[in-house]
Amino acid sequence: MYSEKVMDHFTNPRNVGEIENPDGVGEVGNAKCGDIMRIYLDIKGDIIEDVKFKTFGCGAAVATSSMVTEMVKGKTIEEALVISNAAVAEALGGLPPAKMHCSNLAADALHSAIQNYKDKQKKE
Amino acid sequence: MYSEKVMDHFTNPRNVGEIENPDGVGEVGNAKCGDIMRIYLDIKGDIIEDVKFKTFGCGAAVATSSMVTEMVKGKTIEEALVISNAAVAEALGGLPPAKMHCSNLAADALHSAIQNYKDKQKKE
Amino acid sequence: MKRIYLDHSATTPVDLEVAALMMTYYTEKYGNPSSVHSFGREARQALEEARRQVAELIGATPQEITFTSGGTEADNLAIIGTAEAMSKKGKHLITSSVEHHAVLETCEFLAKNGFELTILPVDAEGIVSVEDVRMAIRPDTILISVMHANNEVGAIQPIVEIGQLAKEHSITFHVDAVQTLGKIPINVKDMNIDLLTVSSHKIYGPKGVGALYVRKGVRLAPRAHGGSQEKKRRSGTENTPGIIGFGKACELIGKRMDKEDARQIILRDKLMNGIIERIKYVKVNGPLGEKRLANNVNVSIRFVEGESLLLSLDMLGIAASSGSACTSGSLDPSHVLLAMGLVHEIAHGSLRFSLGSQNTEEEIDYVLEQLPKIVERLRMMSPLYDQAIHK
Amino acid sequence: MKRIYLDHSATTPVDLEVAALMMTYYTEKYGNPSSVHSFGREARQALEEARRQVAELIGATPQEITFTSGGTEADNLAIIGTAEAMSKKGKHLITSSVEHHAVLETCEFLAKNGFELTILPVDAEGIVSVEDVRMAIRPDTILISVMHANNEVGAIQPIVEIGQLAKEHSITFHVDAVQTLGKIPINVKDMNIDLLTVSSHKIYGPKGVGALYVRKGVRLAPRAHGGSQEKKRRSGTENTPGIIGFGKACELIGKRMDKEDARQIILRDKLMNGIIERIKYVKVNGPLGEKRLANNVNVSIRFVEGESLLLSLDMLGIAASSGSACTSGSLDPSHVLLAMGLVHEIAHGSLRFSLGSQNTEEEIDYVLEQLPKIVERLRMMSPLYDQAIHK
Ligand SMILES: Cc1ncc(COP(=O)(O)O)c(C=O)c1O
Ligand SMILES: Cc1ncc(COP(=O)(O)O)c(C=O)c1O
Repeated sequence: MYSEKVMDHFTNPRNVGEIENPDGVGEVGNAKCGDIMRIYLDIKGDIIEDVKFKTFGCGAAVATSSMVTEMVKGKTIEEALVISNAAVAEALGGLPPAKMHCSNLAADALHSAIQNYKDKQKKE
Repeated sequence: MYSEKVMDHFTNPRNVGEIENPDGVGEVGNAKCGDIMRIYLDIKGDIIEDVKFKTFGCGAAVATSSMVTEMVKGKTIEEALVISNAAVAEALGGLPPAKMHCSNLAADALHSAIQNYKDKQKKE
Repeated sequence: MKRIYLDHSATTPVDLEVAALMMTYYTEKYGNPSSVHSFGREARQALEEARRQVAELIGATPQEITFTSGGTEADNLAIIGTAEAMSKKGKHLITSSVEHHAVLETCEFLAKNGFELTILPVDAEGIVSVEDVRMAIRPDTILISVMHANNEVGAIQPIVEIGQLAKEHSITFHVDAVQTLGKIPINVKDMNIDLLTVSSHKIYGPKGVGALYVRKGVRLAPRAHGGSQEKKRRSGTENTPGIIGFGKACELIGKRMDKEDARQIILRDKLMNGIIERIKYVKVNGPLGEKRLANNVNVSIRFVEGESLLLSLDMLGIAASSGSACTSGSLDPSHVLLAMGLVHEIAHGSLRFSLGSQNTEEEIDYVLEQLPKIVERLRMMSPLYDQAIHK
Repeated sequence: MKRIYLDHSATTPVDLEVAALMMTYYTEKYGNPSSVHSFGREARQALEEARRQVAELIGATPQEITFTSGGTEADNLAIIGTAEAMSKKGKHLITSSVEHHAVLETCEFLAKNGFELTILPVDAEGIVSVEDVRMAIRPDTILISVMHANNEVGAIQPIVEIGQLAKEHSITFHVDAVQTLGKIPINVKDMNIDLLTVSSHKIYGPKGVGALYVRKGVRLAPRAHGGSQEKKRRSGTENTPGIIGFGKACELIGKRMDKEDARQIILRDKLMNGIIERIKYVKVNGPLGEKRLANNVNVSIRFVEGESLLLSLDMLGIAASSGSACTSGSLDPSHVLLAMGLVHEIAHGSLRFSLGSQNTEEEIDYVLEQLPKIVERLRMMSPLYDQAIHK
């Protein structure tokens, strides 16, 4: 069902956890449909210095969350914003068709965290 | 499908053949439905001295023909007239349900041959 | 890696004795039972012996057994066949909200095609109320279809009482007994059942074989048209080896039913209680005790999602199933758990272990050792968990 | 007694390699392909490999293959599924008078339920005329169903030309290829076929398995409702071992098709010519040469009845079949022979030998040695024979 890469990220997810006092937090999904992803960002200048996630969901949800954190660590916000859900799936060597829509939301969570960071910036 | 007795009468049918100048001949069935039975009788006084048959038909048709000839040889006409198709089937140890109606006509052929004999008697 | 199979409600391995018998009919006695010759006759004879074996396990006569390609086909035949045969009498059908999809979807198909459907609710344990059935009956009701026991939560339904009601009102009564055949004694006569669905691959017989019991005199329209096999009820060359395997499986499971049932109840309770003791925030789904199938354990483990649990178990060689949406490819979790009143997020975290004849106590111990660690790991990852424990 | 099986159009033995593979999936890799765990995944993988194997043999893509419980179910699904999906467009169906009962009875079922049916005649060889098809087409025609080759007399139909017509008129074209799969090369794309029925037990695969090819884009309503297997086209737990066996059987027969075809033609002609030479008053049914299936011999032997012939052959260990009414349990002989213009009494005396991969020349010799004696014996008993020869 899942590629080896997906199973690897599911079994050994990168960057699980929380950041205390994060610069941005984003959450997508809801428990009703079985997937919640929350992403925490630590941003210095324009650079994503640290990123963590917590996810409630299926194998694909965990793996895409893990993958997206790997993809953005050390990147600029601009670079992070162009990462799409499809790009995350591709980086994992593909997802089963049934999973492409429901559990492939990690990039959305990332973007939401960046938006949260930007909103905070504006307020300050 | 068929009982051993049916198979025996099919494989070694008793009294196959014709009687030249028979006292009575009876035929039932038609080629259209796949069964024709013809019975020849040789009658002395009231006694069926000899009986032969020819049959076109399935295993049950051959076996019932053979059986009915065995059952009537040496019997009186009255005794022969009470033999029914059901009695022939019973004497064979039963027939498959599908065969009870279409191929179990040997007693009818016998009765028809007796009728033929009686009709001839009247004319004389 | 040793693998531990705890998904017997999904399907079972074929008993070796059954498989060996089938091999003979695949490769040596391969005749078509409709044929006149000896190959055909030996196949026919074995087929009829299988019909007798299936009939015996449910208290029916062999003539009342129609073989099908499985439980799903039998359910479809029962429901659509009744609807078609009885539509002049009425167009109202009654079923329950916890039926297998093979029943529910078929009823819903009819509901889209001119029939009216009442779907009965269940209580928190997944059980249909006899009173609800009584109240749902109308003069134009032609079918009541309620399963014997539920495949997800193991809830055993009050079939005898519902059968009594159906009989009083002369309504055809269909029971899906796929999960109870060979597990709970069934007697279609005593239970007033008109149509009973059974399936071979849940009782250590082959996949792709099932049967519908059709009580003598019950009117049922056929659905498969063709060579008039199965007394015109179900055309198609008979799956002789499969049917013979099913017959043998019925014989074998019938013999060991009582003993095996008692054995599985012990394992079941050990597993269920062990989970509750070792893991916090766990809810048992379905009834306890007498009203639960001997082989069914179903729990909701809060704050984690079912497919993640399954994958984690699978990596340790443990095979189970879940009511999570993610395992079905749909967005909603199990319709059974929702009908029982569970909220979505809890239903998503459900796990079913279904026991079989080969399972041992050691296997249960292993699951009880591993599952808490898996849950702990997944909960540490879950945004719902810290919210809840920080509350 | 050595037994000689010459009834391969009725059913075939399962290839030993196929049976061995199936055993693995019955007893070891027994998972339900819908399950998430490793048992489920290994079953799924093998199932999809089988889909590829079936697709390859007919020039389809795997996604276009829907597995069923056999040819009969596939025919029913094709015809009723099309009728249901297309009834808004029209209600007229076209089929031929020599179709298998699985097609004819299904069409007639629809004819009793609001559809209109044209049943095309055949010529004396059992072949449908393309011109007749053209003339039967109406603006409201939604389906043309014509078999690839006939199971009784081996007549190969002008499928390519009919497919062309169907395409020109945008009518769904269904072909029952149960008797040609693995015997005549099939390419559904080149042949403009929309729906193609195949069955496993005619090609040394297991009974109870078949498939319907459904061209991408063709509209078809499902008939089995339930767990949404086979992309919702056909619900029910997949008969994984059976399907895997079918896939393997397709692979094996595909490889040996050309050679085996040539070999069987030689045996066929030897048998057919031998019968004509040795027995008087014999008529060959069906076409000769190119238009005849390589494995089919069908003769009418006058003045004798088919079942008697079969029983007599069977006592010598020879298994064949007949178009006689007596073998079907009905009163009328083969509808195929009648459609070809044979009178009842001649149709009753028909005999079919259908060859398979294990038949040898010695076996044919034995049949040619025994059959004349049998016929002689039965003719001596037949009241029709002396009438005829005394004429
Ligand atoms: C209660 C119930 N009914 C019907 C079915 C369907 O039977 P089958 O898998 O033989 O199609 C199943 C199993 O999947 C079941 O558990
Ligand atoms: C031409 C034809 N179509 C359909 C069928 C039915 O297929 P099955 O036996 O798999 O139901 C058969 C065989 O019986 C056949 O010969």
